Formats: sequence, C-alpha cells, structure tokens
Amino acid sequence: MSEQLVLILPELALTGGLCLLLLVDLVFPRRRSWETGIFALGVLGVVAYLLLQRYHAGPHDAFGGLLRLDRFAAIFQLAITGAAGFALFLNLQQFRFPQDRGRIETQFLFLCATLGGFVLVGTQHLMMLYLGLEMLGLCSYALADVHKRDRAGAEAGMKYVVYGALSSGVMLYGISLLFGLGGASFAMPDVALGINQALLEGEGVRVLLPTLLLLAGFLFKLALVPFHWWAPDVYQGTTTAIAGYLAVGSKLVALGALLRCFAILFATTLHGIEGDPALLAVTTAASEFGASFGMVLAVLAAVSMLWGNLAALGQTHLRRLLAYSSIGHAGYLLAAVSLMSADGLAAAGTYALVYAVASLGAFAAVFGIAMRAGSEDLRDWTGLGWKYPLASGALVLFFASLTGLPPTAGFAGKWRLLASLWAGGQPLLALLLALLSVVSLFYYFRVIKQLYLERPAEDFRPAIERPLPWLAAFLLVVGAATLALLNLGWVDTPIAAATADLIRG
Amino acid sequence: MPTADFFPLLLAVPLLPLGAWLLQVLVGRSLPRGGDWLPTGAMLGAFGVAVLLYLRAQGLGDEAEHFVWSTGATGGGHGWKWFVSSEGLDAGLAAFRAGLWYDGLTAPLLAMVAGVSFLVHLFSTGYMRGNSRYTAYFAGLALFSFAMLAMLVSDNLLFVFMFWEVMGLCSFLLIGHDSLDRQKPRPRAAAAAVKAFLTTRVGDVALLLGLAILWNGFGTLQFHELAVAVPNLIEGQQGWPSWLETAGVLIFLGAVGKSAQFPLHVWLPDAMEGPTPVSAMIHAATMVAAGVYLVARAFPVLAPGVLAIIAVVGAFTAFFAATIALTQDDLKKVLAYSTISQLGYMISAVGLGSPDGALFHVFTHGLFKAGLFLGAGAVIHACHHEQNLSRLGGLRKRMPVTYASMLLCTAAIAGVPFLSGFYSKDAILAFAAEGWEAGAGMAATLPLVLLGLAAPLTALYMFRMFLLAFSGEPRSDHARDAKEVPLPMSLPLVLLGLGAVFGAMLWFAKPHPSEDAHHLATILASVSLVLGLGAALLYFQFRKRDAGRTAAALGPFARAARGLYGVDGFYHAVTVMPVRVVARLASSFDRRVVDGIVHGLGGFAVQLGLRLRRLQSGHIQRYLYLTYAGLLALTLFALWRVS
Amino acid sequence: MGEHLLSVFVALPFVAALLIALIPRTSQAAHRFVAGTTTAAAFAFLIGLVFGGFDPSQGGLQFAESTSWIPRFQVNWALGMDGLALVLLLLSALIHFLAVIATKPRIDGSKGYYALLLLLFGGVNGVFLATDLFLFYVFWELMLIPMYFLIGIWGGEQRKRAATKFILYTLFGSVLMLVAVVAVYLRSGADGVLPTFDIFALQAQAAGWAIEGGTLFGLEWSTWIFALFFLAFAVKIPVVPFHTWLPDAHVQAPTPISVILAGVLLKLGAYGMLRIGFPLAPDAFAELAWLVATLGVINIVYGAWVALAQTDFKRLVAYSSVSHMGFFLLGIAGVAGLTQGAAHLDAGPRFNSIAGASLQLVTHGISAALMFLLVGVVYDRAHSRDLNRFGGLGRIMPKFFVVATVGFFSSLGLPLLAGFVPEALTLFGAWPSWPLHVGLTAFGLMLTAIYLLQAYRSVLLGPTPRDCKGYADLDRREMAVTLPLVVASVALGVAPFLVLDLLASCLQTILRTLPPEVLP
Amino acid sequence: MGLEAYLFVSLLLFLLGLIMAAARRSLIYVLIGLELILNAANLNLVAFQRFHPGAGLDGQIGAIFVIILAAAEAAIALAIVLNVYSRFGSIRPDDMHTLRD
Repeated sequence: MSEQLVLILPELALTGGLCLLLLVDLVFPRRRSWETGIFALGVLGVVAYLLLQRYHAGPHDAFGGLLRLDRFAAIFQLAITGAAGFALFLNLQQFRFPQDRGRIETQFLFLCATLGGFVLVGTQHLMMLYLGLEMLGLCSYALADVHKRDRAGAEAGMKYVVYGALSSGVMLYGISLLFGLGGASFAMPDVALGINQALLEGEGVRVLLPTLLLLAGFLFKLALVPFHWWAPDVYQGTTTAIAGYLAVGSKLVALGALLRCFAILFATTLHGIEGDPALLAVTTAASEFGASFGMVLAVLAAVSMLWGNLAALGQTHLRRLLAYSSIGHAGYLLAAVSLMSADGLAAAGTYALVYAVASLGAFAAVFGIAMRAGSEDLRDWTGLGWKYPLASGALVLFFASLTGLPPTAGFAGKWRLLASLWAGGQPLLALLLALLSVVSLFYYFRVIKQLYLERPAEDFRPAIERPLPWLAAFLLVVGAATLALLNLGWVDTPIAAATADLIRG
Repeated sequence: MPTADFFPLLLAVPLLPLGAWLLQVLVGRSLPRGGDWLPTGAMLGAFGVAVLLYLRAQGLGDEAEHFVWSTGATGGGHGWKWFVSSEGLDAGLAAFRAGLWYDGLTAPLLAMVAGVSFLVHLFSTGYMRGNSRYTAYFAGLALFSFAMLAMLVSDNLLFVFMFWEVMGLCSFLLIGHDSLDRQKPRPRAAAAAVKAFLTTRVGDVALLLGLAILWNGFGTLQFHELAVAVPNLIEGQQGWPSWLETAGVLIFLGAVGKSAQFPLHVWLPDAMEGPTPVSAMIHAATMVAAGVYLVARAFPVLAPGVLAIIAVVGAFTAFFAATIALTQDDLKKVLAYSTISQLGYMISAVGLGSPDGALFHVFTHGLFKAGLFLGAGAVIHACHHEQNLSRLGGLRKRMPVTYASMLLCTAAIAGVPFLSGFYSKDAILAFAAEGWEAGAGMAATLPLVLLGLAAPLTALYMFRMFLLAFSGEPRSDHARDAKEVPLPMSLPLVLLGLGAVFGAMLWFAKPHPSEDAHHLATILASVSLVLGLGAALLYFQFRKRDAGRTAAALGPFARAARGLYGVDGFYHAVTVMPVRVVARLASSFDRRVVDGIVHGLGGFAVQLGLRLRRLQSGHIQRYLYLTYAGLLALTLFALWRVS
Repeated sequence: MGEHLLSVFVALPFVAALLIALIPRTSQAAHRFVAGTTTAAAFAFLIGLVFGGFDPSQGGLQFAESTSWIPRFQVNWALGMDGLALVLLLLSALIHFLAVIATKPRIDGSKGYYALLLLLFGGVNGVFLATDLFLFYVFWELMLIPMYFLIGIWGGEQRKRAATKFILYTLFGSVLMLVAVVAVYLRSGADGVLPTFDIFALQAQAAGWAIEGGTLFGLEWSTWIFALFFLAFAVKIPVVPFHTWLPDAHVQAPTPISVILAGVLLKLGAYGMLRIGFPLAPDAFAELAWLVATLGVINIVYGAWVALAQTDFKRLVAYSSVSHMGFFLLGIAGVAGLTQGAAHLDAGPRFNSIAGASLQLVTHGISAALMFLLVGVVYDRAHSRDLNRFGGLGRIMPKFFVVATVGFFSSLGLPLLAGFVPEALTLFGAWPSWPLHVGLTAFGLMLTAIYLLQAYRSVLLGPTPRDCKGYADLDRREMAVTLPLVVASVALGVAPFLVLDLLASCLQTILRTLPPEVLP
Repeated sequence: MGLEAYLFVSLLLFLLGLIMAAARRSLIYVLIGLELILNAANLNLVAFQRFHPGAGLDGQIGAIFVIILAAAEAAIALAIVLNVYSRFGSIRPDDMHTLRD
C-alpha cells in the first residue's frame, strides 16, 4: 500500500496543499490573501518537482490499474501545473477587480481543478476518466462564476455548467456503452479487446456510436465544433486568468486524455499486431475502421478550423477573439489526431504544448494591456503599443507564434503539423491549415495594427498607473520560451517517445 | 595590315569627343565660353586623326578599295569579350567579341563625319551664342558625334545597334533642346523629340529582334564572319532559309526607322524643331546616315527577296518625299523632305545590290546637305528666325557667301554634272538601269521608274527653294535687313561648298556599273536635270511666281502633298489613340477585376465570419439545439462512412 | 571567425539592431549612424570578398559552413555563398545603405525605424546565404514583420491598408511554399534514407523524383511541387495576376522603403526561382516553361500598358517594376526547351537567357531604386505625385535633369546604361525557345519607351507651372544617394562583365541542375 | 427479458434528458434533464453488469459513483442558479444573453 502512496506523491502533495488552504480559510476568514497565493504557487512548485521525478521513474500502475503513471501523464500533468501556476499568478496580479484578487477559494479551486486534471490524464480507467473530468469541470464551473456582484460572471457560470454537465453526461452515456462493449469492464485495454472483437464481427456501428458519445466530452473541453458554443461567452464572462486556465490547462489535459484513449482503444488500428498471422484479420478490420473514422474526425477538424478562424475575423473583444482562435487551433489538433497514426497523435501533443506556451503569453499580454486600457475591447487600445512597448511587443511575438511565423515556436509546431498531415496522406487538410493561418494573420494583426499603426489618443488615461514588474518578468520568460522552442526537438522528442509507449502499452 | 599605332589612333577618333562630353557635363558650365571650345577642339582633333588614317589608307593605292583593318579579322588581341570577359567560358552571347573595323568604305565616311561634325560645332559657336543652355547643347553635340564615330569604327552589328541607340538619345535631347530653354521653353520641341525617339524606336526594336535571329543562326554578329558564314549556309541548304529572310526584313525595318524611310519618315520633318545646326548634324553626318550604313554593312545577310523590298521602298520614298518637298514653304521642311528623298536613293541603292554606291551617296550627300542646312541656318539666323520661303527672297546681294555656298550645294544635290552629287546619284541610277536590263518584272522596273521620276523633281524643288530664298526681291523686313553671318558660321559654309564640288574625288570605292547602264543613267540624269532646272527657272525666276501660288498651280495633288498625304493623321488615329484607350482599359481592369477579386475574397471571408457569429446568439438553449443538430449530422456522416 | 565568416556576416545586422534598441529614443543621430555603418561595413566586406577570397571561376559554394540546429528534423544552420548570392548581396547591401542615407535625418520613432530596417537587411542576407531549406524559409518570413511595420508606421495616408495587403499577400505565398518545403523534405526521406533540408542534396535527388513521383488528384507530384513554389515566388516577384499588392505597397511606403522593396525584395522571389523553384522540380518546370514564358510576356506587356495609364508617378514606376520583372520570367523560361535555329551552340542560348534573367535582377534593382529616389525628390518638393501637376523641372534643376535622364533611359533599356544588356541577353537567349513570346516582348519594349518618355516629358520638359518655379536643385544628401546608382548604371551598361564574370560559372552550375533530357 | 430492453429504456431516458435540457424554460428543469441523462447511463451500467455475470461489481460501483458525482454537480449548479437568480431576478435561460456577438 505504502509504495502505492509513494507513486502518487504529486497528487498527495496537491491534495495536502489544498486541504491546508481550506483550513487557512476556516481559521483566518480573510477573504483575500497574498500569503496563501504564494503558498499555493509553492505547492505547485513542489508538485512540478515531484512530477519530474515521475517522468524519469517510468511507467507504473497504481491501485490496480486505476491510475497509469507514466511519462505521458507526467508531461501533461506538468503542463496543467504550469497553467495553474500561470492562472494563480495572474489572479494575484489582478488590480482592476480587487474584490477578486487573491481570493482564497479561487486559489483553492485552481488547485482542485488541477488535481482533477491529474486524474483525467493519468488514468486508463473509464470511470476514473469520468471522475477526473467531472472534478476538473465542477471546479471550472465554480471558477467561471467567481465574479460575485457581476452579471457577466453569473451568466458565464450558468452557461458553462449547463453545457458542461450536458456534454459530460453524454460522455458518460458513451462510457456506459463502452463498458458493455468491454465485457463489463472500465479498463481501456479490455474495452480495446472488445472493440477488436466487434470489428472482427464487422459490427463497426457498435464501436462507432459509443466512441462518438465518448468523444463528446473531449470535444466540449477542447471547444471543438459542434461543442464550441460555450467558449466565447464563457471566456468573455470570466477574468483573463480563468479564461487562460480554461483555454490552456483544461484543454491540455483533455487532449492528453483523448490521446491516451485513442492510443489504447485503437492500439490495433495504430500499429497493428505484429507477428501473429492469426490476428491479421483483426488488424485489417481495425485499420479499415480507423481509416473511415479518421475521415470523420478530419471533417470535424476542417469545420472547426474554418469556424474558429472565420468567426474570429472582425472580432473586437480580445478574449472572444482568443476564444474563436482557440477553436481554430483545437481544429488543428484534431486534424493531426484524425490521421489515426502514432505520428499524428505525437504531432497533436507537440502542437498542443507549443500552442499552450504562446497562448499563455498572449493571455498574459492581453491581461497587461487590458489592465492599463481598462478594457478588453480593441477599439480602446488605439496606439497603446507606443505607451506599453513590452506588453505590446510580447503580444506581437505571441501572435506571430500563434500565426505560425518564424522564428517562433508556433512556426515549428505548424511545420510539425503540416509534415504529419502531408505524410499521413491528408494534403488537402495541410493546404487548408496553411491557408487558414493566413486568415488568422489577418485578425491577429488587426490587433497589432491598432496597437502600433495608430497614434495614441491625447486624452488617454491608464486605468491603473502602477508598474507591473512581475508581469513584465513573466512576459520576458514566456517570450524567451516561445523563441527557444523554435528548436522543436526539445518538446517533440519526449512527446513522441511517450506516445510511442502508450501505443505499445 | 594593322600597324602598331593604328588601333590607338582609330580608337582616339570616337574617344576624343567622348572625353569632351564628359568634361562638358562635369565642369563645362564653369569654363569660359561655357566650354564650347572643348568639344569643338576635340572634334577638330578627331577630324585630324580621321584624315591621318584616311591618308594612310589612301597610301595603299589600288589596295585602298579593298583593304580591311579589323581586330576581328586579324585577331591581334584588340577585340575584347564584352558580356563575360573570363576566357574560361565560351557559351552563347557571353562569348561575344567586340572590336574595331576600318576599311575602304569607312575611311572617307569617318573623315566626312568627323569633319562635318566639327564644322557643325564650329557653326554652332556662332549660331547658338547666348542660348540659355549653351553648355548642355555642346555636350549633346559631342555625345552625338561620339556615337556616330563609334558606330563607324565598330566591327559588329550589336555595337552598331548600341551606338545607334545612343544616337537616338542624343537626337532626342537635341531636338528637345528648346523645350528646356530657360527663357521661353517650346513645348512643340518636346513633342517633336518624343515623336522622333518613339518612331525610330519602332525600327530599333525590330532591329534588335533581327540581331537575335542572326545571333542564334550564326553565333556571330561580326561583319567579316557573317560575310563568310552566310554563303556557306546558303550553299549548305540550297537557298535562303526563311528565318534569315525574316532577319533581313527586321534589320531593314531598323534602317527604315532611322533613315526615315516610308512609312516611318514622319519624325524627320518634326525634328526641325531642334536648332538648325542639330538638323544639319542629323541630316548630313549622323543619325539618318546610320540607317543606310547599317543595311550596307548587313548587305551579306540580305536575301534577294529582301533586297527587292528594300529597292522598291527606297525608290518609292525618294519619289514620295520629293513630291512633298515640292509643296513645302518652310525652308527647313523642304530640306527635310529632300533628305528623305535622297535617303530613298541610298536605301534603294543597297536594294539594287550596290552598298558601295549607297555609302558613296551618303558621303557626298553628307557634304552638301550639311552645307545646305548650315546655309539655311545662316539665312534663318540672319533673318531673325524667319524661315518661311514666301517671306524670304533677295538674299543674294545681302548674303553673298551663303548664297555662293548654297548655290554649289543645291547644284550638287540637283545633280549638276562634275559636282559630287552627280557622280553618286548617277551611279545609283546606273544600278537601277542595270537591274532593269537584268529585267525581273516589277521589282526591277519600279526602282528605275520611281528614281527616274524623282530626279527631275529633286532639281525642281531644290531650285525652287533656292530661287525663292535668294533671287528676286525680299518679301519681308526681316529678309530686307539681313546681314552676312560672322566668320565662324561662314567658314563652314565655304568649306562645305567646296566639299560639295570636289567631294566625289575623295571616295575610294568607285562603283562600276556596266557601260551601257552607265550611259543610260547619264542621259537620264542630264535630261531630268534640264527638265527640273528649266522648270524651276521658268517658273520662279522669270515669271516671278512665289511659293503661295505654286500650290494653286499644282491643284488638288498639291493640297494632298501639303497635307503630307495624311500620313501623320493616320498614324495618330491608328496607333496613338488605340494605345491610349487600351491603356486606360487595362488599368481599370487591373483595379476593378484583378484587385477586385483579391479584395472580394477578403470581403467574402469576413462576411462569412459575420454570418457564423450570428449563430452565437447568447441563448444557451439555442446552443444546445445547434449542438444536437451537429451531433446528429456527425453521427449520420459517421454511419455513412463506417458502413 | 574564419570558418564562421558568413555566420558573422548574417549576425551583424541583428546585433546592430539590438544595439540600436539599447540606444535611448532621443539620440536619433546615433541610430542613423549605427544603421549606416552596419550597412556600409557589410558592403565593404562584400567588395573585399570580390577582390580577394571569392573565386568567381568556381561555380559551387564557397565559405560554406553547416552546424546541426534541430537534429530532430535534420535542420542545419547551413550557409554558403556562390556568384549569384554574392552579386545579389552586393546589391542589397548597397541599396540598404543608400536607403539609410535617403532617410531624412529627423524622423519620429527613428529608433524603431532603423532597427527594423536592419532586421530586414539581416533577413535578406540570410535568405541569400541559406543553403538549408528550413533556414531559408525562416529568413524568408523573418522579413515579413519588419516590412509590415516599416510600411505601416512610416507610410502615407493609406499605409494601414497597404501594409495589411502586403503582409497577407506575401504570407499567402509563403504558406504555399511551406507546404512545398514539407513535401520535398518528406519526399527526400521516402527512399529509406534520412530526409534532408540541404538544398543542393535535394537538387541532386530532384531529377530522380521526376521519374517516379506518383500523382495527386491527377496532377504529377512534381507538378504540385513546382506549382506551389512558383506561386510562392510569383507573389514576391510579382507575377501578374498576383501583383496588385505591389503598387499599393510602393505608393504608401516611404521613399527609402520603396527603394528597398523594388531594389531588393522583388529579387528574393526571383532568387528563389533560380535556387529552389525550378531545380527542385526540373521536369515540371520543363513542361510548364511555356506557362512561365507566357506569364513573363504578360508581365512585360500588361505591366507596361497599365503603367501607361497611370498619372501617379510612383504607381507608374511600380508598374514598370512589374513590367521589367517579366524579363526575368522570360529568361528562365528560355532555359527550357530549344526548338530551332540554335543547334550548333546548344549551351549558348540557355546561358544567355539565364544570364540575362539574373543580370536583370541587378540592373532592375539599380534603375528601379534610382527611379523611386527620383520620385522621392519630386515628392519632397511638390508633396504630390500627380504627373500632371509639374513639368519643366529640367530647366530649373540641371543636376536633377542629368540624374533623371540616366534613370529613365536606364530603365528604358538604352545601350551603355544598365537596362540594355539583360534585355538583349534575354531576348537573344529566349528567341530559339520562344520566338513568338520574344516577338510580343518587342511590343512591350515599345510600350515601355512610350510610358517612360511620357513621364519624362511631363516631369522634365516643357514650361514650368508657377508653383514649381521655386524648386531647389538636388541637395548634397540627394546627390550622395543618387550618384552611386548613376555610376553603377553606367558601369554595368559599359562593362557588363563586371557582374557577369561573377555570375557566369555559378549560372552554369545552376543550368546543370536542369538535365538536358528534360528539354522538350 | 433481454439486455436490449434495458438499453432501449436507457436510450429513451437519454433522449428525454437531452430534449428536456434544451426545451424546458426553467433552469431547474434543465438540471433535471441533465440528471435524467446520468441516470440513463446508470441504467446501462447496471444492466451490462447484470448480463456479464462473474465480472465483479464494477457496474454497480460505477453507478454509485455517478450518483454521488451527480449530487456534487447538482450542488454546484444550484449554487450558480441561485447566483444567477440574484443577478437577473429570473431563472429562465432565455433571459440571460448579455454575452453574445
């Protein structure tokens, strides 16, 4: 038992941290606290350290296969930890909504959601998967609604909870069907066997419908068509910190979980079964299914790309704009997944991380400028590039990365996607992706245009005067990362390796 | 064979004016007298060198007619690779060599051109005195002379073309000279300059294509190599390949433009907008002679068919221009059309198979036409820029020197026996006659007929001009108080007058038509002279008719001729207007369609985005419906794919 | 240093840009000084290479260096220089230096201006020197954002529209190239070997792909590659109908930037065609050469014709650029396919036309830059570019008259000035392959003369309107900017071998990448 | 009475839940609809377990899990609904569309 506990040290640390936060909140009922914020960040630091250990420790099954603690899990858990840190940090930097800054339950919720994310990406047991999803979801619903005394927050929370509960319900329904398919077992490997059996009997539909329903949950978290409706409204309704967390943290773990599901459920499709000629039939059946199912995903991906990028045109509210563009980027991810190949999954993982970095930066930069301008509306940002060079310059860099311009990580990531798409026999998707990045340039650079190509208004008064050294430092760090990750190997090599492990099981 | 210091000397001839031009552009305005002495002196030097070389050539005695001194022919390391100088590479035009060329035809021409240019410079020092852009004028003149001389000494068609283009630029600048005048700019000069450049440009472009064909056909553009290569080719494949004929026509087109042959003659009369010495330069020494020189040099590559065309076009131009000249009242316009007519003679001479004859006429014509133009310049100068024949007259007593020189030159061009013009024109007529005797249908007869008709007309219109200007009573105050021009202007007149008389003797390569053809030609020439001269004297001298009444006498034909047979108007209608219109269409097409499509695409994307965002209504339950719809569609699609 | 000569050279402008970023905003002279010295130093360095170090007789790469950069994808930091690169680098260094001089000593935001200008310069150098396709692409796109800001911030009234149009259009081309790059990279790995980005290794393989490429939606694989690359470069060159960004960008950009745009940036597309476009898809190129030639002629004639109708001086010059770049297309098309007439010197015409094409880049760079400077001179005085508004400037501005005459007639293609030689070489070289096209080109030459002389007449000749009377002649700075170009133009016109000697052997190497057997 | 019957009932429940969530005009009913969906899943779990004897009790346990989670979800949702009510003075979903394009 104890060695099992050792295996889940990161989770334990996180749990301990958030219990302490609760206690503090009970004992000293101050609504707001710097110290707790710093403490929470510290906890995350420790967790990150432990996760590094996990990354090197190699794969372990904990609690009879309820948890699967391997490199893949470690990578994505690290990622969401980072996102949580970012969110906490921005939350502490809130000076425009003092009633919300550093509120203890906000910090608690961030940690709690992160714990849910850990479970979500760290299991290959469908019930645990659902549990993790719900944990992450419930905390996010609450987070979306942290603005008391504010209608937008309430509405955002309402929409998020209804929509989220619905899609997770649909997912659960799918899980229940898969449970049956897997011979009354939640363990993904068993389900995979059931799938192979069904495919061998030529009953693809029995596999298809549950898988689609299962997909619903992921589509919701990744804000993909047709489950994307919540994203713009919720992003707009909450604070930048939380929007950033939703756009980066929960997306990353959701993608991680999705990759894991596919890698295990469709292992046969992905790399077939070597050697044994008796199982050749299974392999062929599986790959046929994979091909047609991949086509479905490809269409879905194409629609999402188009939708996100087109709807973002002419959008003036920054967070809505980022929401739409994130729909488009999710489409890119799904395009890679739709290849139903090891390379495709790896590419998706890599791009997700690269996107996460640039996206965090973008949210932080927007956050910074918006605090000065006192508005997230583009029309109030005229010429601010000349007043706030650092934040604006950083924004240019991050937008360049999101567009996929060199010399930024985004370019390498886009290159990785294009390469796998072209190699995977989807040249049209590749072309579409390439052309859509031109479209994305248009709306990203509308912001740049507003910032730099105009002169600031004479009567401009910043909403807050005080400098934001920490934010500046953060932007510099993330910016440096965006440039450094142009050497994509640093991200891609581990992810590719981890994904390969998954598939080999 | 070339002696050691030969090529330096030959090179010096063009380089002297070039250097003068450079100095003139850089420091000219700060020099005393605007530095006019610089190019004039340089030209004198060039003339000296040219004469020196000429005497050397003459020293060869009977050789003189046939000798060739050329870097290309004799190697001697004087030719240089022009496009790529590295010896390693011998592919294509890169292997192109440029060199110097000097033979029995060049020798007198070079001397003549240098001499005439010098005289024009000298004349200009008087004529252009007080002009607001004195220095710039001389710079242009120097560059002009340089280009012509360089063209004469280069040994290949490409360099001929290049310097010929440079001449185009110079003529453009000089014709447009007055449009830049500091006091009172003349827009018409600008128009004339542009017209001249563009009209000749038509020919130039054609010529460039012709050269392209030649190059790809023979891999060389050097006179002597072509002269060898073409016969081999023809023997090789029995007859002239069509591409070579095409090349011939294109090259001829170049000459048509430059030498103002019909139908590209329209620019030359307008070029009179330039200062008169410039006209002398263009008409006598440089520009127009270039065209004839080109076809004469390119003679070996010209197929018989092409030659026939050349002969006919030339002859027609000779006649056509003569008729117009007859009806012009402007002193310089008459001379302009006479030039066109004479050029017609030269061109058709080439067509008739005698490039030597053509160049011979270029030579003599250069002398007396320069004399005529400078004389005209003197008259205009003396009469305060009065150049309308009907308001001149009676200048004989007032300007004796000019009168004498003009008389000689007029006589020469009219073909009075034992003057230079007689020999050269006689020779051309003789060849025409020869061709006619050889007897090959229209192509053979037309030239003789047209040239024969043009001959008396020449005498007629030239003496008409002369008599109207000099004899009788002055018809205006300007003419009445005209004075003889100062020395720097009269000296050239005298010299050129002498040249008009004795010029023919300086020519080496006397053309040798057959005996009886010669006789026929002589008879023809004398008869036509008598006719023309007689008519002129009768009409203008004794019956004292003035220009105005000429037209009335000649009736409708004259009106047509006065209207230049409507050629200019026709061109304006069929070339200038369409080009303008199409240009406007093209640019609106570019803005509306090409750019319109681009913007259209962008607008379409934005509109599509707006449509999509309409669905983002903010109503959660509508979202749910849309989601169900999407999920349903997805499921159906998936089912269709899987089963 | 020794073996990293080119890396240092490429890094120089970026370092200088950083330096400028550190200089306080107010000290404009310092910014200007740094930018000026950097570009001048680059130019001097290249001149030094010409006279010592660089061996023109050798066609291959020189000073080549390669260091692994992204091992995961076999991306190397690989630089190398051959004749073509050297010549174009010289041009770009000169143009950028002149652009710095041509900038008014006092502009607002000079810090950003010069920093961006140096970034642009660095990007250009990188593109010309990169021998790794990935690196090439990185530098290629690196130039986008600086240009965007240079046009968008310091441009005219419509600057925002123009800048957006520029960057969208250019990126459109670039992403197509990116797809092509991906495809080529993967293809090079398809035969079991490690895929590579080395341009020359790819060229070596490319001939093989021709045979067993396979098809995609009915189109030959290599046709796809060629089409994608060609589109990408066509936007930059620009090829009609992808040219409409050019007039807007030119008209809106400040004079020095127009000079760079016309003098250097257009050449990048052409360089790409020569270095990548057709060597990587030789057979497709040979099949589609007719299309390239046709587009070239369309560029020449159409561009000239549209220019003829312009009343905005700068637009006119912009369209003349479109027209002139057509000669480049015709030239490279002339490389493929010889029909009649030139059997006995097979290599000859091909060399002529590629030499003409690549020399056209240099000469057009010079004369177009000069023309834009002239426009700038007029604009600074008249604050208008309307050709109908001024005239007779030749009378009151003698220096300007001389310079302008050289500029106009150089771009008109007058012999003994830069413009003539490449046009002649191209026509001579392309004749055997495309006689009809060459014939039509002659028409274009005619139109060129017409619109240039019209402009010349309405600017320089004739009477001077009253409000132009007071115009001052060229001042010292303007002379300093224009004279080098005048000298260069005359030098190239009189002695084309100055440049062609550097190009010759390199061009023959490039010709070898197009195997003779693919000639129709 | 075979497995299909159970699946059919659960499918009905599922669809009912979907429709209810989208159609009812009060947030409370929307939440009830969501609960229906979860219970449809529960029914499946239990049924499958019942028809795969000897495979442990995962189904039942899962069902209990889901019930608990449903309770938690309901708690959060109701909290938010209360908050919404205090902001908008209504719990009709249609009244809340300030966030939109």
